[in-house]
Amino acid sequence: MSTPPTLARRLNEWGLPLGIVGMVIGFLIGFAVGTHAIPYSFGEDNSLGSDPGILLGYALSVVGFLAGMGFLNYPIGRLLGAKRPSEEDNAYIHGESGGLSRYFRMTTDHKVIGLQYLVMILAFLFIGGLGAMFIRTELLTPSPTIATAQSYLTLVGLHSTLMIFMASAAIIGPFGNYFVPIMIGTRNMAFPRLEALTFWLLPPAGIILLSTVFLGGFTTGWTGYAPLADQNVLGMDSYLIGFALIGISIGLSGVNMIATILTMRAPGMALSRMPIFVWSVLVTSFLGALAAPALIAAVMMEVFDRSYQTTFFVPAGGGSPYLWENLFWFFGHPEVYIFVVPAFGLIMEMLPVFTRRPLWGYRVAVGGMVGIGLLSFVVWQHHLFVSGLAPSLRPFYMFSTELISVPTGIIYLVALGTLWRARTRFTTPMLFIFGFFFNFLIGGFTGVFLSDVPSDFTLHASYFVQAHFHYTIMGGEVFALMAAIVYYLPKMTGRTMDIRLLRFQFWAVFITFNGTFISLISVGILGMPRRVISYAAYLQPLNVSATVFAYGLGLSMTLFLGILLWEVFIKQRVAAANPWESLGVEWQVPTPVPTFNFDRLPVSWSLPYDYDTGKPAADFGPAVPAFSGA
Amino acid sequence: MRNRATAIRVVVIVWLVAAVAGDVALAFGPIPPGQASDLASSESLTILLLAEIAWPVFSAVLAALFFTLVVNKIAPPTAEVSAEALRGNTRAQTAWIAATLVVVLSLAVYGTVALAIDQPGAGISADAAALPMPTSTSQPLEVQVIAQQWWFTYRYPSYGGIETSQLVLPVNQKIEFHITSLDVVHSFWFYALGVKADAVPLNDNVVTATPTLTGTYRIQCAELCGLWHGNMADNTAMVVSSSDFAAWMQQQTTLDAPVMKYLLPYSHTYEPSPTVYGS
Amino acid sequence: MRSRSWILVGGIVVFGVLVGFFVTRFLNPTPPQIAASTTSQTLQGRPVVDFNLTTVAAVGDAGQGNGEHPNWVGYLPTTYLKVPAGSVVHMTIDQQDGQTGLRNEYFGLVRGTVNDQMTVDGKVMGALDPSLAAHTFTIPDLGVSVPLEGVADNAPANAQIVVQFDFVVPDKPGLFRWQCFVPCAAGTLYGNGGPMQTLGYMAGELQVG
Amino acid sequence: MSDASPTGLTVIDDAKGGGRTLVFTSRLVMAANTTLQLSLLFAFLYLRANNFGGMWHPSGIGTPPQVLALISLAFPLITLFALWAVWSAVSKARDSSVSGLLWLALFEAVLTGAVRILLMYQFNWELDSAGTYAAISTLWYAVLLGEFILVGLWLLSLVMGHVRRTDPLSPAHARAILDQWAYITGVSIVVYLLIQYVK
Repeated sequence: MSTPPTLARRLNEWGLPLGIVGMVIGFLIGFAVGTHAIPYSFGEDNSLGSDPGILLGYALSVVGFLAGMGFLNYPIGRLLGAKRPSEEDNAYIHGESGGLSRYFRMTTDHKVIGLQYLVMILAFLFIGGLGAMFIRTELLTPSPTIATAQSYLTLVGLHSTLMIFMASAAIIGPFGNYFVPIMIGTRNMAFPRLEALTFWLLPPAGIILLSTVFLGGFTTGWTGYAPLADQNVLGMDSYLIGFALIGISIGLSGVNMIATILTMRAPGMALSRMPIFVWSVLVTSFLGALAAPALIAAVMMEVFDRSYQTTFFVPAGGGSPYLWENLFWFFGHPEVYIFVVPAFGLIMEMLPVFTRRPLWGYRVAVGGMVGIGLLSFVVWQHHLFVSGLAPSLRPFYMFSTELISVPTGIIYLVALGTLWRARTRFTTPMLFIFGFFFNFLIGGFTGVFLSDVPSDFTLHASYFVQAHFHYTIMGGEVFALMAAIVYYLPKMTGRTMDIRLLRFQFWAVFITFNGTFISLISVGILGMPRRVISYAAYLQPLNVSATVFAYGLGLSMTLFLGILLWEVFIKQRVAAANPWESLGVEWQVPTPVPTFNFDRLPVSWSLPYDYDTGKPAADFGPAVPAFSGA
Repeated sequence: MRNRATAIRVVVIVWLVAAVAGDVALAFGPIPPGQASDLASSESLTILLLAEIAWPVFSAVLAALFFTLVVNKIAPPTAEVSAEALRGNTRAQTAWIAATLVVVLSLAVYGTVALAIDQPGAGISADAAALPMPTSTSQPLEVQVIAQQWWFTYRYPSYGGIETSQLVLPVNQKIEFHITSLDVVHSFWFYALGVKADAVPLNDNVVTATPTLTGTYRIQCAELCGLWHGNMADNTAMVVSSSDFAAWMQQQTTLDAPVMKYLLPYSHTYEPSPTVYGS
Repeated sequence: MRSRSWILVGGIVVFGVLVGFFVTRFLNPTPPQIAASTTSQTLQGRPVVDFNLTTVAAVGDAGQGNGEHPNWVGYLPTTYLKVPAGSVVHMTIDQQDGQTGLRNEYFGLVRGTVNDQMTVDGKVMGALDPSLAAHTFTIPDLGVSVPLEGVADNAPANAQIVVQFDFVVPDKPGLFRWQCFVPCAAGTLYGNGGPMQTLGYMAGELQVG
Repeated sequence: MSDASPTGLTVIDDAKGGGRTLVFTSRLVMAANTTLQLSLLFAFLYLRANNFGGMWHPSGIGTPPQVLALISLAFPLITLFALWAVWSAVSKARDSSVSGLLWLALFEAVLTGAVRILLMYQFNWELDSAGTYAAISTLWYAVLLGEFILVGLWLLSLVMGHVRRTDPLSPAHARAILDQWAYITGVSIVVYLLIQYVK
């Protein structure tokens, strides 16, 4: 049906530029109102502007961006009681018209959103990695060289915060959005516009965070400890608003995913037949939906402190730094499992394909992930072991923290059981999976040293901690991300990047990564605190080795990106329909996946891991009645 | 299947050798943070113990991964391969979970006991008054650490509340650090003594340690506290004999004479000024 | 195909420009550095070099502060100082700011200078009443700390207090931070944000050698 | 976007309200909201219990006027009742009374918002010396105001859709908004008790 495009559609075509215009307008309005309408401001002797002005400007800039993207058309229509969008409009918004332009506007197609996520994640990863290169260059010498004490802290804060943005969506964003609906056999997410919103909150968040450079930067790192945050210049506001946006995005996508998974599964898709990856996304979504609001509450308090001069975190004014530390880490610790649990799921999803046999201990694997999710809510105070807060509680948090290694160990048991006596296909993704297990093992064992209070008194807040969470996030999640990109690229783009060079790239990134962070583990044990620009001279050799390896790491990560771009945009080799001979539903649908995923209903019979019988997970039932737009 | 059995045997033997060798090496290697105080020695003992437990488990998992991945014949990526379908094994799972649980529980118990024995960072102190001058080395000498943006200063209530910018401690004398801050959150890290405690404004964080080795050590701030966090370090902290300590204290008293009349009376916490916002 | 590669190249170029801006304008802005003026006299067998700094309540009023924060308190002309290694620095500070008072009274003590003393309007002093202090000139790593008396509130408009002191810098070249320990940043929490945490106002670097 | 469901369930997207996904999701949102409210509750109790520097509730800082606070509870309670009536009517397909009740609910919701704005301004904006009781009260009232506004906008959209017959109210929608309104009304009652009596 070729109806002439309505005005709304024409505007929607230009969503991205309009959004940027709206962002600028919104910022100017908010800045003017906040600066002049609000009686006075904290740090008013700052000629760049006042905190209320900046904060309100950022908030309205997000609104303006979304309005320009066309997110407000639908709600305003509802408010006016207008007619619901026609089937054509819905199909159009869904990206039915096809074409590359879908990827640059608001669309409700979960597959398009998945790819948008992938691009955004890789952009964040690249920019954050560049920051890491600057940091390592600075740390070549014990005293400031390429940065000043001031810009270095902002550099560290930008690197860490941007990487947290990246990591909190790295797996669940691209692969969760793209494959969960297909895996559970539905044609769409429960709330497609909400899903689009959760993605389109990321670009403003990134821009707002980076704009701190023009406001003097912020010196608190990604933890934003108060009252230092109260003391910071305007750049702090970028951190607060950016982080709040990420928190909102995590929470909303969590709610959306849970609703989709629990209420929209295909016939026969009992919970006990859900692919393990869907289970991991479910657990992660619960973590996100239930933990992110704590962050939002903390950020609101900080915003009040900075704009209305309340004293939530100012001791002499009745507040307490511990309040921020508790609220932040109550979000912060589930957050780190938001990073890794989807990685576990993806790894266990891929293992059976390459070992050609069922997942060993499916139920216990699910139990393990659920256990991680539950435990992660009662461990947050292990970040406060040396803070002097509630010493009598430390044994409990030490115990609960160490308890998490049990469900985590289960994941390894399942992996070993699946690999046991199998004749493994050593494909490129399998290499990255191997790297994941090696790195995450080190990450886990370094964690034990930190969870034990007496040893934590030496290792806390040192580079040992920094290396520990880089082993879990970079060595764990990002390795899983790379494996998943290689594994799913044929389905997502119809292209393959599986070339011999990639195996060299794996070994390069594996060796340089471990070289870097083993050096940093030693630096931490020898007593180098985090986030310092000047350090004791005797630590220089290890820092130099870390930097040299880090350069190699940066180069090899860039190589991965280069191979990806080259293969997808320039070389464009068409991939096989099911190159890994997987039995999963996502590989049974044609490539490219139809706009509405299925034109015949999938009916699930079993877990998609029956490689002994070779029986696919789902049959395809009768054809779906045709509908407009499809 | 004979070669498989031999392979298993080889891997197990290799792992045993690696585990034992590693543990022995650990036992003889230097373990941070060293032996400069009772607290530091107990921490390095904990670290050693954890490492001794962690290394064999770590290498065992690695050996198993290596075995399953490599020793099994690796199939080419396209080969039509099949293996018997194992869907799980309750006994193996139960055993694994039980084993990990036991390890975790014993670790937690050990940590709790160690915590109970040498109270590292006993947290906020109850009493407001300063300790009396110790009459024996087993009684603690109170030393206050005042963190401010961006320098540590120290007060000795037993010596008329004198304030110095250098930390000097008598050896073999039990020290009770009282750590507080005048503005934002800092963290006082005396690496060699194994002392690390956050300095929080209007909050008195107590750590007890007995230095056992004389020498010059490094002190630094371990919590991000603003512009000069990286420079908030001092290489001149010293642990000296009690006679040298007395001499140093004498010298400081004369140096501080002009300012003594201005210092606030000693207290465990100090109001930051200005109290809140504004000039 | 070709168009795509051009898009790629264009993107890389734009990104490179942005990164260049970040590095040159933000990461390492290379501020103006003033060198000590050498003199003929010597002290303790070391060459004496002169410095003359001014502290003002708002750098903009003096018309010399960098444009970004004209109404911040600060040292003028700049806080990036350079002295030859192993010399004696003869520092003269024209203190034009009002009295704020020290947070930690201990910094009322003069330390690390020659004879542990300073000269205030000709009077030799070993310590200052903390409540009179407007700023301090403190180089922690050299143990140098000098409190600067503020002009009284009822003093005439352009009144100033001249503080003079000598201190010895090490023979080894190096970079030393120096700062003020008076909570003098109006309107910020604990008077310790803004200019206190921004290089070029109340925080600086002393380049030796 | 299609009427035909590939899953055997009714497709629920935000363009087709109703069905168990909607009700289920609105309860999920309540769960997430609960974390937010518990964080604020934690802050309230923590700051009150420690009373740092005696600055929890310094003398001279009052409490919001009792009358205003009670009115701010009465309005949402009336709305709640109206919504309950709407739900029972819709689920029993007695559509006659629905429009009137919806208008009533909307009217009261608007009044609620107005009163709550007043309530939020009970402490002057010079909060740096007003202690943390004033701070948490202001923040909590602001949060509640925001949530009342959001749910109120949703209610407005339902009313408009219903009275303009473009989108007659479905039982699921009636139930979902009833749940939401009941939840935040309950929260605001708890907050009222805390701020007026626990102090």
